[in-house]
Amino acid sequence: MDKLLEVKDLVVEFPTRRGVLRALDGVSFDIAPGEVLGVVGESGAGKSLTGAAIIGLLEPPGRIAGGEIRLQGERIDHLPPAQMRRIRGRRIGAIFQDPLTSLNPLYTIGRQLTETILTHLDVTPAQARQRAIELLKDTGIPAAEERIDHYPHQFSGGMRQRVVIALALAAEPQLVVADEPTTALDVSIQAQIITLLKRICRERGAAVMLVTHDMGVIAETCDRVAVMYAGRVVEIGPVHEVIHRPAHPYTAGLMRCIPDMEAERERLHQIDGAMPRLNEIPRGCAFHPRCDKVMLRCHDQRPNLMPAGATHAACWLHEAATTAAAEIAR
Amino acid sequence: MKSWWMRWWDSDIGYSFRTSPTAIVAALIALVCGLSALLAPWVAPHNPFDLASLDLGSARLPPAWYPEGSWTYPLGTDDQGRDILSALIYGARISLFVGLTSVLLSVLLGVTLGLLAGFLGGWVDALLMRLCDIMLSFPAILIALLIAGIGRALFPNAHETLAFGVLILSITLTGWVQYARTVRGSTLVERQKEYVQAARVIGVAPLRIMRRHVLPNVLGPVLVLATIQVATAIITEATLSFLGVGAPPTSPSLGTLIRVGNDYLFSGEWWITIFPGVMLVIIALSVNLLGDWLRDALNPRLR
Amino acid sequence: KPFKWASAGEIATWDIHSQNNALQNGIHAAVYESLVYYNSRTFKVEPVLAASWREVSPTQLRISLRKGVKFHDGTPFTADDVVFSIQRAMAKTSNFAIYTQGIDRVVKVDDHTVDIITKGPNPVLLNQLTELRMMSKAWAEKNRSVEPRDMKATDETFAHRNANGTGPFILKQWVPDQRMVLERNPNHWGKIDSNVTQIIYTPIKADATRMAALLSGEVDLVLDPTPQDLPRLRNNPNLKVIDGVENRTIFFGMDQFRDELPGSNVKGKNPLKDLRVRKALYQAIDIDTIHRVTMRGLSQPTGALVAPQVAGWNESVHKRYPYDVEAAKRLLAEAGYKDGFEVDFACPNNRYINDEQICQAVAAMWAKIGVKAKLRTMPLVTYFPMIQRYEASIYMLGWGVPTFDALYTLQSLLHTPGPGGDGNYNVGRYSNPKMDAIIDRAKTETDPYIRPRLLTEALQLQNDDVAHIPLHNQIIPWAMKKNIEVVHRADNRIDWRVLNVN
Amino acid sequence: MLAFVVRRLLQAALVMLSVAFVAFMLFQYVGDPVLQILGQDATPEQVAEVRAALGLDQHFFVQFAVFVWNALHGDFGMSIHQGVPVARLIAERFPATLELALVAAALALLIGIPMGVYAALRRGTFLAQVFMTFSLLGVSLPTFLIGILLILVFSVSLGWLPSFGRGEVVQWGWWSTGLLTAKGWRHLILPALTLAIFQLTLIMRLVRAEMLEVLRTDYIKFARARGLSDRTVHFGHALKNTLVPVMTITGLQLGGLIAFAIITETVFQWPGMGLLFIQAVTFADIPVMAAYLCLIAFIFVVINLIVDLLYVAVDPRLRLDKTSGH
Amino acid sequence: MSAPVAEPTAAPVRQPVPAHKAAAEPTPLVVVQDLARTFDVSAPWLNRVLERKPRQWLHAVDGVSFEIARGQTLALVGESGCGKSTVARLLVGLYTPTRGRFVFDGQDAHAAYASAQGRQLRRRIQMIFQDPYASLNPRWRVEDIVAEPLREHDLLNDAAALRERVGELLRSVGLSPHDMVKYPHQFSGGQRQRISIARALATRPDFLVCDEPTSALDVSVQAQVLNIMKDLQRQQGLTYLFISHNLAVVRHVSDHVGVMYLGRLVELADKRTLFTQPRHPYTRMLLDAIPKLHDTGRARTPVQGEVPNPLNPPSGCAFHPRCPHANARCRAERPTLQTLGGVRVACHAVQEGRI
Ligand code: HEM
Ligand SMILES: Nc1ncnc2c1ncn2[C@@H]1O[C@H](COP(=O)(O)OP(=O)(O)OP(=O)(O)O)[C@@H](O)[C@H]1O
Ligand SMILES: Nc1ncnc2c1ncn2[C@@H]1O[C@H](COP(=O)(O)OP(=O)(O)OP(=O)(O)O)[C@@H](O)[C@H]1O
Ligand SMILES: [Mg+2]
Ligand SMILES: [Mg+2]
Repeated sequence: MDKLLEVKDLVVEFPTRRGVLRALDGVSFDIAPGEVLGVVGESGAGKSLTGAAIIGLLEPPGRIAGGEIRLQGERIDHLPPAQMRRIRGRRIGAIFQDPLTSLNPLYTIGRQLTETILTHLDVTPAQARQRAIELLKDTGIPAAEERIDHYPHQFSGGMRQRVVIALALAAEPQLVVADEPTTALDVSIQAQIITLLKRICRERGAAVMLVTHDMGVIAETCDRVAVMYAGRVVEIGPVHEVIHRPAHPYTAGLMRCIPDMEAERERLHQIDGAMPRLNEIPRGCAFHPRCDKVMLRCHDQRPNLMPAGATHAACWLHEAATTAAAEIAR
Repeated sequence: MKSWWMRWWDSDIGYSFRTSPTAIVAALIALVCGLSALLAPWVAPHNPFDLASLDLGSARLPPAWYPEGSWTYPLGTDDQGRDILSALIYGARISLFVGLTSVLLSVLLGVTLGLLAGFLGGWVDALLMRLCDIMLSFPAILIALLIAGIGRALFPNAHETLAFGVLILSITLTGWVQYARTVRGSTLVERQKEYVQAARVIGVAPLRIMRRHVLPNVLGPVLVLATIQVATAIITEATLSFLGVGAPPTSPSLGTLIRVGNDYLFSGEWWITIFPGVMLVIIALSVNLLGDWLRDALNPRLR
Repeated sequence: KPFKWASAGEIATWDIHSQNNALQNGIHAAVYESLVYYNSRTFKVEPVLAASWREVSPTQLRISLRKGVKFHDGTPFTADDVVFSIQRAMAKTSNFAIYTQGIDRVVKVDDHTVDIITKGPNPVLLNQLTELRMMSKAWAEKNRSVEPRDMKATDETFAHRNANGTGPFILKQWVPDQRMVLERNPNHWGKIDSNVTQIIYTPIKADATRMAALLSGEVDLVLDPTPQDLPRLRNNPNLKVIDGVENRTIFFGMDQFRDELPGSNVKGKNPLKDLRVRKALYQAIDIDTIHRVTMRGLSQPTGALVAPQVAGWNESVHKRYPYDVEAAKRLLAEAGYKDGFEVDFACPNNRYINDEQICQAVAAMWAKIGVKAKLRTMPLVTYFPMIQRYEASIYMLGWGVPTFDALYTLQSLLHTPGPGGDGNYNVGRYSNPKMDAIIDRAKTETDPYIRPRLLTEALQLQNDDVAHIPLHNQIIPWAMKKNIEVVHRADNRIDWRVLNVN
Repeated sequence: MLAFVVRRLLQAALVMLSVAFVAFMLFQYVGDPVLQILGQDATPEQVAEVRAALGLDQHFFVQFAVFVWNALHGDFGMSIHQGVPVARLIAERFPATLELALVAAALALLIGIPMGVYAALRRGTFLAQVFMTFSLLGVSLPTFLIGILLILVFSVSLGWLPSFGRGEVVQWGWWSTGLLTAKGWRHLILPALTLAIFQLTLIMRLVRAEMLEVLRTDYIKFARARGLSDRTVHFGHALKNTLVPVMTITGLQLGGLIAFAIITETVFQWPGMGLLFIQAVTFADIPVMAAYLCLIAFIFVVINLIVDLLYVAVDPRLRLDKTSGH
Repeated sequence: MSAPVAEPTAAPVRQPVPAHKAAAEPTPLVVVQDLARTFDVSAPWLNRVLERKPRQWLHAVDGVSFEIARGQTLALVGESGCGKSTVARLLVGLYTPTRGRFVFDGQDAHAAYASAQGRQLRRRIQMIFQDPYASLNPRWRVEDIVAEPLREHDLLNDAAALRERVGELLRSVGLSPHDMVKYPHQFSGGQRQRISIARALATRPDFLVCDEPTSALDVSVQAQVLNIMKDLQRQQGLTYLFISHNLAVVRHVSDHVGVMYLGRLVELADKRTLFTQPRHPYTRMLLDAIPKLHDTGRARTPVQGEVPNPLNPPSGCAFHPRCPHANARCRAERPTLQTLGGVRVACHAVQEGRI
């Protein structure tokens, strides 16, 4: 399987008054063409930062301090701004969380669409407009010819989010980074959006990195899932495996936290404690203070991703398997 | 015990202060100006307001480093034989008093009215904003003349005691409008926020919500405006003094010194012009830089 | 050649009988002429539109008019125009009452002769006539400008913006606050010793800008340079400064009426009513230092209330009481104010040369004898109404004498306030029956021998009483380019007939 | 839209009425016009007569009512000092002031906005700091000092530009313009610059502050994510979104420029309304002052109206017609 | 689980139970009768006159009735903009109702809010706001935020006692008393939400209105918050009105569920019935739209059609344009809420037995 996107040992840092904050600490994963990778994890784990780093839009003073990002084998993490701009929008599209604020309120959606198309594709303005209308139709906006000249505030939230998707897809990117595209929407609109996103990926063969809190969405949409905790990927693997046979204790905890539609419990399972603040991440495994399977070595040795059943997990519980596998390989 | 000072020093604002050289330098300058103005009788080499000590014969002496200059008058003397350095210190004292008091008063007035307008809305808002429109149409000078006129009608024999009152009042009356407008704008935004509604649900009385919740959150721009106003107020004070409603010319304020110095631009006696101007620019600059810094420091998104 | 000049003021109107303002009158004189005018060099009255005059009786003056004079629009100048113009100046809405005071009527004798009938003997009639300029009757009637101003009118008079005189220059353009262009009148009746073809006047209000305009060569002459810039101007090789004594005397007045001064710490009595106190204040003023430092030499210290050009002046009234701090202190102590007192002190700050600075300096000098003068200064707009409400205890005033006769000063400043202009600027309300008697006599005394003695006597009485404290006569500097040739006149106006640009 | 305009005009009338009222009260204290007309030696009888002729002997409210009534007919009376209809005086002076104010505002905008954008985009760089600090000089130096220093440098020392007046003007109906001649422009530069410096500071700082806010919004981030060029993002998207507050302040300031250009006009002998007003104050010319203040109030109201209409042009969210959507 | 008042009859809705009967037949703590709130969204007067536009009213909440027994939780669900938050705000007195009443513990709440007893009532009714960022004053310390209601209601004035009580409150929501001196921005989203819960609990209220308290939180933090809320309910007998989009959460916390559509309740049932046997077509669609964790990759059926414009609601049943079962009656006649087999539902089709 060819890799569309490869992220290896990505480190993102924020220099602040009390020293350098390491917000991402060696994040590695990859996405194949046409694949949907879900990213989940606790708030502040670094999901959005990963997405921002990939499209090269880290906000200063944040900076990539190590590792590499490759798009179709080509390194894009330290490209000069002009070249990066040609990748953004053209080869990597992005969708942000809030449809209400992602569109410039002062311009018609048509203008925002054609502007994007004209930036990246070699077409005439008339063709761009035509394409914009088609995109809107594709994303299921009724009466696209008419609505293209409307302003964002004249659309409902769900429609706006569809416009944002149309914008992200305008230049047919190979990869779409979708950062919580449905969090602000209610279930019925959420369902529409997810359906749309999936359909478009299927039809166009684009890969998607989908960040969300909603496990239900992950479950129905993704091929693989990456679980992040305190700036690291702690588990990554096929969606079914991760949900039903989580290998990392954090993932397991997370899955149990989900209120279940079928079973009823008096009390939800919860992971006690809170994720450490970035400036006080403990030595060893960052999760060890909250982990119910904590071992001695977890206190001062930091595990890397290692194969754990059908997934990979960063947990010493699976070391035995790793060594075993390594031995077999040898 | 950890004093508030230590807490401040350790807080984010304190930190941003410590790491901003401009803020430190500006604060130092402001401190020096403020202290020397406050302690003028002990700091200044002469008392320029003591008329009996003035000697017209030694008027317009150049600064000490000129051959004709003398170290008795380090920065030279003005047209009345006043020591410029002392005049600057004493003048700054008046100007800072008038400037700061009137800015303070207009902030008080403007913020109060702005809060009321924004928070109560409706006809209170409409009325206050129209009042602002009306005030905007009047130059401070006219307001000052009006107040001076009324003051004279009410207290026919109280020139001197009235002077500062009239000055401060008229600068205040023309100054409050911008605070009112700015605060009203922010208040309109702020009162929609959930924390204000949360306070209402708790049962906090509206006036208290305004004071304790809304007010601290709209003060940022007010601060910046106020720092700029200090310089403007000093200049306005000079203009008003010229119109005879301000401080007497025998005890010149910084603004008056600048205005008088204006006459000596071409005459070669540059020190009479330049030093007061430089003094004002230094004061204004330091106060403004502090204001700038404070605005950035108070904005959590810029931290 | 064009001549460009500037000063701070702007004229209000081109209507020559509307408002009495020195600058305006001086400018009007280029376009409109009067029957007689002062000679700029000798300052004697000389004929202009009048060819000659003769006193028919003490109350009747017969004037024969110059023949062959034409207005700018071509109409000839006749006795009708004289009658019309003087009557116009006597109108209620005219501000020229002081120049028509005493005139009863004007009678046309023939086309080129008029009689001026006065209410009584009028010793200053000719002086008055210098400021009454002649306007064409036909033109005024045609253009509905018969009255200098109509209070009920809803539009300006034609004469406000247009001019039609007999003078050496013609009004070409006047944009208020911007520029005024006068052009040489090719058909002027007389011979004029001037090579100026065009006069361009710009009012420049800001002192520094006016100086800058001169320094940068944008104007040829500035009528009112700031005194502190004069040394610099004098050193400039392209510029020169000429000056002359103006017949305006600056003095301090004192409230001698109230029984207690407002704002003073002396209760129950008015120290200024005491001659010794007034004299102490006088002697505490170091006028020479003021002359040297504050005025930079541009003043003529005097003990008299009028300038040397004025009838009634002589050396003895000119002599000041000496500057003597010790004597002043002694006088104060004698009067019972050993430790001095507090007193209100008001000055204008934009009326006289260095007015505010003089007052500050004097306040400092008085402080040395213990008198704490609480100085307040204000612009003339508020200053004059204020002192006229008798609100000031000590005030500064300057009094010029357009008639060159001391009566003008005496009546306004020293007579007990009363009707008919008596004491109208005696705002300290000094009152001395003896003084009143002398002044009343001088009003009608025409005897060339007695009259000056009366005037001098009154001036001497003022000095003895220290009714006012004279300071100095102003010396007026004009700054101009080296190539300008003008005659400096004591009334601070340019004589257009003798102006040359080389 | 019509209703909006009508409402604003009604408010305008109210504001102007109040201004006129306050102005009238004020004039009781400025000086006595009768003395100005009659000179200082007038007899009490003369004074009384003129007072009556001018209607000054009537009750304050009667005078005010008469003034308002006449003003409604476009008649602001005659200048006491000059004997000219006030409306004409103001019409003569208005073009000069308006041109000065507009050029100053244009300068302030054309220089201030780019500087503000730069200071925001390159926050913390040396040049941005220099902009921020030097702009403060513009606030702390009194206007007259700035004006005179400019004259000193450009007129006296360098001799490049004239120091006073308006130069050549071209009459165009009742409008006189200095913008059509080179000379007119040369005369305009220094006063416009003097007037602009303060505004420039204000606009620059305001644009910077707003830009910093806008640059953090999602739609800017999203615009970048779409790969738009920096220029499009900064000037097309970000700057336009800063315009609403900038317009408010600029509008108010323009009103201020027109109203209170007094000092600049005095320094440069610019024959505008400021000079007229100063003169009116000097001569206690009540009708001129009253008309002037009403005009200023009117200008403020009109500018506010225009600004509000511009808001709508810039920001579609403010358009009143809610045709579609929810 | 049996709720004493969970089987409502039509009677108490129409006629409130008089207070004196309460002893015999326990009255629900919260009784909401025909509550409605209309917003005037018309253009200003002059515009209407000049442009001949009519007045426009937005019926944000249009006659909602329900009751909640002491110690129970009623959840409200429904599309964005259907009026859930408006109901919440009506209950806590941020809005006054245009119609109907809210009887709290036998007392007319809105009459009380307006009177002097309002303070007492405010002490007993508190609200948790949706946005943990926005509902805390950014310039106040946590200590002051949590103490504010205590000070305001003069419950405690002594500084030491206040501190003690605030610490206790923070502990009760799983925060450390040491956090008192921090500012809101120094906390995580979940922690902030706990602060606002602590504030809401400070006055020991009887009734808590929670407007989407967990929608900004990730699952693990959400679990923590929900657990705290449940614990508190158990310990203190709190009554909740719980608003959420997340049906899984609703199912976890609630005893009864009301489904709202365009300002009206379309179905009100106890939780189990509603989730197993949804009656109203909108409820069914809503449940179908929930993403299921366990069948990965399965496509959901989103609710069809567009959200109607509340300014111009459809005639008859507001849901009819999107309803597969709509007929002529649905288009013409607005269905009322009627009790059918223990479930209250407003649908002609259900009432007629068509579905
Ligand atoms: C003396 C005249 C004034 C000066 C020197 C001045 C200066 C400033 C400055 C420096 C800022 C902040 C921009 C920045 O920090 O980058 C500002 C903001 C502002 N000013 Fe003024 N201003 C003046 C008059 C006014 C007036 C008359 C009004 C309104 C009536 C006004 C309303 C505002 C508003 C609304 C803001 C925005 C506040 C914000 O960004 O939070 N200002 N002004
Ligand atoms: N400008 C910044 N300065 C310092 N730290 C930052 C900055 N921006 C982000 N961080 C930190 O980086 C970490 C990762 O943030 P990120 O936004 O990627 O979280 P997330 O996983 O997307 O969380 P959420 O689910 O809440 O969106 C957080 O702990 C945050 O505090
Ligand atoms: N103050 C108000 N003025 C005018 N209309 C309002 C006001 N508050 C709410 N509305 C309208 O009332 C309707 C209901 O709003 P409400 O906030 O109660 O919805 P909601 O169900 O809470 O939605 P969400 O799930 O998005 O929070 C919406 O159409 C809204 O636009
Ligand atoms: Mg995120
Ligand atoms: Mg809501």
